[in-house]
Amino acid sequence: MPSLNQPSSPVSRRDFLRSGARIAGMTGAGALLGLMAQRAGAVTHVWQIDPAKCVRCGRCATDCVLEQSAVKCVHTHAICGYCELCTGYFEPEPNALNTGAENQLCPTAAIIRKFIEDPYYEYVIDEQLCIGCGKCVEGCNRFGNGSLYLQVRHDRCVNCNECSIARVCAGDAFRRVPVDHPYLLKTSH
Amino acid sequence: MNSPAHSSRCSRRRFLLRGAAGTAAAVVAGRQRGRTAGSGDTNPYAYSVGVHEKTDPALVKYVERRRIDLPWKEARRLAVTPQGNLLVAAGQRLGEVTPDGSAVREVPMAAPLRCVAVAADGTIYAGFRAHLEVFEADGKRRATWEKSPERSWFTGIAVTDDAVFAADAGARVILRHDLAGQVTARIGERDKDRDIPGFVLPSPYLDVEWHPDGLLRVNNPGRHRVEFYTPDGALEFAWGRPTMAIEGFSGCCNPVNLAVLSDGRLVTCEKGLPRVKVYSAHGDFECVVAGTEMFPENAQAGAGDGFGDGTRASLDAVVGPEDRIYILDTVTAQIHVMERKPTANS
Amino acid sequence: MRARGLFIWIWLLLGLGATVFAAERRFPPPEFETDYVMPVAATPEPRSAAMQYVDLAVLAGGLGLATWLALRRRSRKGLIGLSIFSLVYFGFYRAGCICAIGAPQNVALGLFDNGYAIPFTALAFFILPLAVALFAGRTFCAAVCPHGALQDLILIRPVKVPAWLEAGLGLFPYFFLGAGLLFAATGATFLFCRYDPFVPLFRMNGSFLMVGLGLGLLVLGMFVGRPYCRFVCPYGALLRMAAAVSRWRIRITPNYCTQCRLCEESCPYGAIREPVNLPSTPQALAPDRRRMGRLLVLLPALILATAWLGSRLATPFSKLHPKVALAEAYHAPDRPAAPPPVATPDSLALARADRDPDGLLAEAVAIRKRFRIGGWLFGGWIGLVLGVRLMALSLRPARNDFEPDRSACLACGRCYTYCPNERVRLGLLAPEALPLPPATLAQPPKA
Amino acid sequence: MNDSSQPPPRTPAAEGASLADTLRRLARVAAVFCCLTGGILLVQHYRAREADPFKSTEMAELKRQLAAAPKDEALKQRIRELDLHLRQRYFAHLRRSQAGGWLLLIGLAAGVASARRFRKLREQPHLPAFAEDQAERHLAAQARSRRAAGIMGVATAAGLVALAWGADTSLPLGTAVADGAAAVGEAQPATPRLPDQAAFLANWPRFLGPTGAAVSIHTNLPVRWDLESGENVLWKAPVPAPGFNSPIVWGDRVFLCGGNAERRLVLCYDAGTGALRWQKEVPAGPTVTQKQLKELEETGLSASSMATDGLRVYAVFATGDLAAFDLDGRPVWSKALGVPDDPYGHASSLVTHEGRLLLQWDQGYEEDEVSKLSLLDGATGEPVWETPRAFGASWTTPLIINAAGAGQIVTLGASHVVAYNLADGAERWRVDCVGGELTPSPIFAGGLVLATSPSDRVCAIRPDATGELSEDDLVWTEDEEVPDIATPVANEELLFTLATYGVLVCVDVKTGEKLWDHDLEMECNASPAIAGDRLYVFGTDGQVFVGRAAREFGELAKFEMGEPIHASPAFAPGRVFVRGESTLFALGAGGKSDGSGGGVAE
Repeated sequence: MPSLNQPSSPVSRRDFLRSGARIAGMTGAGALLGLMAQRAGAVTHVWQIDPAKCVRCGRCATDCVLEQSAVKCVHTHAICGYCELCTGYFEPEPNALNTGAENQLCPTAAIIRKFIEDPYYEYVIDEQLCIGCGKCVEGCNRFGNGSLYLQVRHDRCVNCNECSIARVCAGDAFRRVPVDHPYLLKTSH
Repeated sequence: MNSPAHSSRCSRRRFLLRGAAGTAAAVVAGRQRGRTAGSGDTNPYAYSVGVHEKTDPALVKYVERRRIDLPWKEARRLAVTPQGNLLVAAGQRLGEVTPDGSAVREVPMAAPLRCVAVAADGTIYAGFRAHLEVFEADGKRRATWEKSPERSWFTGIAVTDDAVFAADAGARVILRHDLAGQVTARIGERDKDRDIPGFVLPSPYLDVEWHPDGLLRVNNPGRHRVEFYTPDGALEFAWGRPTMAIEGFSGCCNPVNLAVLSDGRLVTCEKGLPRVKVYSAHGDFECVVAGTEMFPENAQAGAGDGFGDGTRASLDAVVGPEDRIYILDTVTAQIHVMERKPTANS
Repeated sequence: MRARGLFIWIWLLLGLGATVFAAERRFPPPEFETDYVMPVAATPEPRSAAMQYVDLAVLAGGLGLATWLALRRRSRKGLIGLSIFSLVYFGFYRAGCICAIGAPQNVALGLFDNGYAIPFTALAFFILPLAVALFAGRTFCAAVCPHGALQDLILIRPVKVPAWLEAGLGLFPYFFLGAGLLFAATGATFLFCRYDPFVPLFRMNGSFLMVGLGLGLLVLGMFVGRPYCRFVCPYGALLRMAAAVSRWRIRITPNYCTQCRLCEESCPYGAIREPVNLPSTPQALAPDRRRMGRLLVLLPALILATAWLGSRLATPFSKLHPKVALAEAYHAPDRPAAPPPVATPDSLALARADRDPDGLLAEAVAIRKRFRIGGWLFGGWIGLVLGVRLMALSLRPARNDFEPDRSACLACGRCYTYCPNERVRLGLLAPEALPLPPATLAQPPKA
Repeated sequence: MNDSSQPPPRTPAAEGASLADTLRRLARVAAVFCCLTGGILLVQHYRAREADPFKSTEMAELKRQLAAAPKDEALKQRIRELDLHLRQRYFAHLRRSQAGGWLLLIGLAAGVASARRFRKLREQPHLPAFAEDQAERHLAAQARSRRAAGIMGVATAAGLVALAWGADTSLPLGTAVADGAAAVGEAQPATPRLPDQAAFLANWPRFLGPTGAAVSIHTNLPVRWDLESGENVLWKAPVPAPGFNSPIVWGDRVFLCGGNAERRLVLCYDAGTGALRWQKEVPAGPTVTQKQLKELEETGLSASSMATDGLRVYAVFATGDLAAFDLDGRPVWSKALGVPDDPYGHASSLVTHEGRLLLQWDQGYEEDEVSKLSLLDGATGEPVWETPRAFGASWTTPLIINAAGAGQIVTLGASHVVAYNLADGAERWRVDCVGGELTPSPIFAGGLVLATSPSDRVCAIRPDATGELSEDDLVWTEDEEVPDIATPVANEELLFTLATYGVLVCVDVKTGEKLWDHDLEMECNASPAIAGDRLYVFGTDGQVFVGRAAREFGELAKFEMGEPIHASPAFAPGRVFVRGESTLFALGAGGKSDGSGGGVAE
């Protein structure tokens, strides 16, 4: 918009400066993009708990941004002992080895106990009820084989940029894993 | 900015007033938060067996005399040589230490060693996952016994003058071998006719001990008891009950290992609540050798950080000369040397 | 931050390692006599990786549409519609993650932590709105950002924020940006995400404090236009800088300014600037020039002083890093000698620290050192921002028309209909009703 | 001033007004609805906080009751019902807050939409006023803005300054380390931990062993040894400083001290090899004169045995010089207490308790009021407390016991047995039952304090009363062949007293009944010691008697060592340490040096 009446146009001078800055900005953004593109991952990452580092501090139940934590207990049956007296299922000194509420460890009764054959019992997690508190995990890990452990369930997790549980995890057990291998499951070998 | 100064000032005042009100509301909300917060520093879901981690000092009749730091990783089991030295099954080696704790030697093995026993003549019987090997006292291999066809998982050996008893946790049986390695009897298998309920083993801890009174002692962790068998496999009697209280066996599957004192009394090792206790041969709780306080790391370790096969935190005990009890803590790889407290009325 | 580095390698190791290291299998479960079939742990899949391309496409499409609607179509209604869509998609459906406001942190962490591979979506969310702002102004803020859309839609009765207050508070986003980048680059925490007031509302969940803050901002936002965007948003600070040099811009009038001043109160965000005449004599500019000169001389000193101040912040700032916080707690003089009878999260963390206190201390020291270096940069940035803002406030702009400030304009399009020329364009007013264009303009620009 | 792509409404005014009213009403209703919903959610939030189903005290109480009455079926039923109720409430709460959130959202949307619409209807077109002097106002506005920006900058800087200088760090590092210099590994280790009770019992940390009753837990000790043939003699080491004090043992180290007028030494020997690990001189305090030193040399400068708490060793000499060293011989602190007024030279030995040092500093005569009992901080030597004692000089060692639920310090003084609180040094109880030149120390066995009145009687006192006790409160007394120098020894069952003229008497600890006596036919100053079921006795002419610590007399061995012995032995696993007049002997099975004894639990 050259002005005919004025000998020098501050507007055009400013426009020139602007263009320079814009080009500089674009160059900078381009350089950054080039630099980062080399490092950028083709896959996104999701949060997961390394069961070997989990210390069962209970913060998974209390610190998730979701009302009901995205962390749930999972059970690898292949390393379960199928104990009649399961320390992940029963209170430390159970009154009797039955499914009465007074004997159960789980605060939401999310573990289902089923008789298979003498002397073996199967334990299954009901994820609708599980709040991820890790109480059973500690019981199983302390005395048993550690077949119960906590994992982030990705059908629930909203994958925050910075996981609010990871920030306070007492065991520093959270890490980002590639989205195509989203679980750190215990296996039988 | 073009509005008259009056109106601008007026709106500014209004703005400031509203801003102040908003700030006050935020402060009140913050205060409220401050009052109700503070539950974050405890774990409302803590699993606690704390009361059982403390042992009544009056029950502890042993005192720790020495603690040996083993130079080897993955120490699993102990045995005592006729000279009174200690053999340690540690990873892929067999180590020997003096009772003072100085390492004498180590013999490399082809596979992780899971159990070891020494005969009176010094012959060493070593158990691997699915087979047994026999070594001379100097560590030279004498024989490799045939690989067991079953899904074997050897976890304990006891030796007599004419037989070798091997506890196979995988097959849930005690195999009696002659000295040439032939299986001559199967003991403890589930058998309704002989009233043998069978071993319940959620994890590979099956130990067998022999005593000159002629009975084999075998732990049955899933049933929380110790069973006594004749060498022919007849179940003579059994005792033990599940409870975290000191007189019973804690957790899902204890005791994990056994040792026998010279008069036939039994030393039992537990995991989870790591503790070592002495029972009379008939199951009367006598005293505590070492309470959970002595093994804090072991108590915390649980099933974490496995030896590659998922086992990790357990205790093993052997009885040495003068009925001294050596306790191996598999987590710290230390041997605790325990001696009876000197009291006149004991 | 965490040794999340190399997780690809960890995966490789886990994959191969299954045969190399963990050759031993675990003790097998019992053999069942009945025909019991062992269940296998279910592994619900995360949101499909392909969906991130959808996010990206929505972002790109939204940006293009918003730019078109604001600059070409000049449609406030269209922008409202797009705002609602963005609010629903990026806000309530994507629950605020992924989000351009948080993306600079990912970039900073990716730049300084070799172990962190930044997801390309985060990179795109960082770059795209910025690139658009370089050319077309803050159209991202107008209708694509869910935070902006929410606040824009909630505005009922705007109160004018005095220009001086806006100038003062408007510095905060720059400071916040500097701090957030510092904390992200050192791997301490993602400050923008942590103190994001609206994401808890999108998720309908969150800490009491943050939900309260979000609701408070919403109520405030009914009367003060976009309080978060103007006085907090760190990504807004970046966009502000980009938009300052943008190629195209929002114009109130589609044709020429009649100097009717009908639009002067129309912007709820205080972005409209009135015409300023150059003083008649060059002498009148002298005080401005002197001040400018003084500021130019003072600027390096100011930057140095604040940079030094920034470097002194390493100790308090580094405590936000979990590792340093743990080391601090471990070495605290009042650390309880014995763990409590029932383990607490803190006692468990301290027990972890106890396993390798020297390693932890070394890490904490290294992190603090990074904070010291970063603190110099952060402090210098604060001084720079302050100095440049003071200088900018000393410049005397030459403006003939009522026009929106390039940086402050959020491209919401509210001012359009106030312009009689726009009404002419829309056919609501006869062209004859307008005064002629000012004589200074030879040719009115085309719309 | 609102968003409108439409011109202001062209509808008739009345119609517009009625629509505006409706909208206003709608907005108000929505606002009230939102406030209500929000309020309910808030209340719910707090109620859920307070009545967290997983922290129900009612449930905890019921479970406690069940533990007490494990067979109570009704109780079980109540627990189950409560459990179901709590969990139902919890999940109902989850559903309610979710629904509440949506309701709030919908209400908010409706309210905002109608309020916006209402504002638009009510909007008055902006009528710009005529304004003059744009430039002037612009300049003023810019000046205000500059000020505001400046204030913002200053406020930010002030906040950052407060943050920077208000923060402190507990990381153990100097600025140099923080600046990135290496040497992180050299960070000061945390304070070393005091050894636990087991380690204390496994060692010989003071005169007469960990319990003060001269009882060792070690059993694998030799019955006899022969200095001529070297049988069961592990090593011999010369002791360059004379003294009547007895050796102490910690881990692989043996400590003793000694001295003459010229110098006083603290010596540390390797328990495995006998090598002198270190020796340190304790110089005389500034007030000690040569004349005093000469006089003290006559009676003995070093009769007090050392003590250790596992971190430091402590020694005191008759010169009144008290010194602390760490186990490697580095001086920790020292104190010059001044030469005590004591006709025979100071002889009370030191005692430690959980890192603290107990010092019985009796001297002069009753009326001098110069005696005191102090508990010192082992790390600094600063007194934790001090209690004056109205007694003259005595030569017994205090005893720390845990009885009647409290730590007590039992001492002898003049004619009394006096006990103090370990916690604060306040006197707890006393009984007038002893007398003479008090030399044998009190011991504690079978729940009884056994105090020896030299050549008079042994008194048994149950230490659970307070105040002044009478003769009637003595559980028993025994007055046959009572020693005047050697402290008796006792295990839980049997007490052995050893008279200076060599008569050994065995007494039942519970009843005081004498079980047997036996004349060993030797002169004895050293207190005997029990290890397992054996009793070790040493004579002043180097005789050794090893007998059974049993209800019947039994001799296991009797032989000569050839060097006068005045000190009580010390024990370690497999080893007996005996201090002769000028030699320290280590005696153990085999006589071969089987390695340094490392690895004792700490």
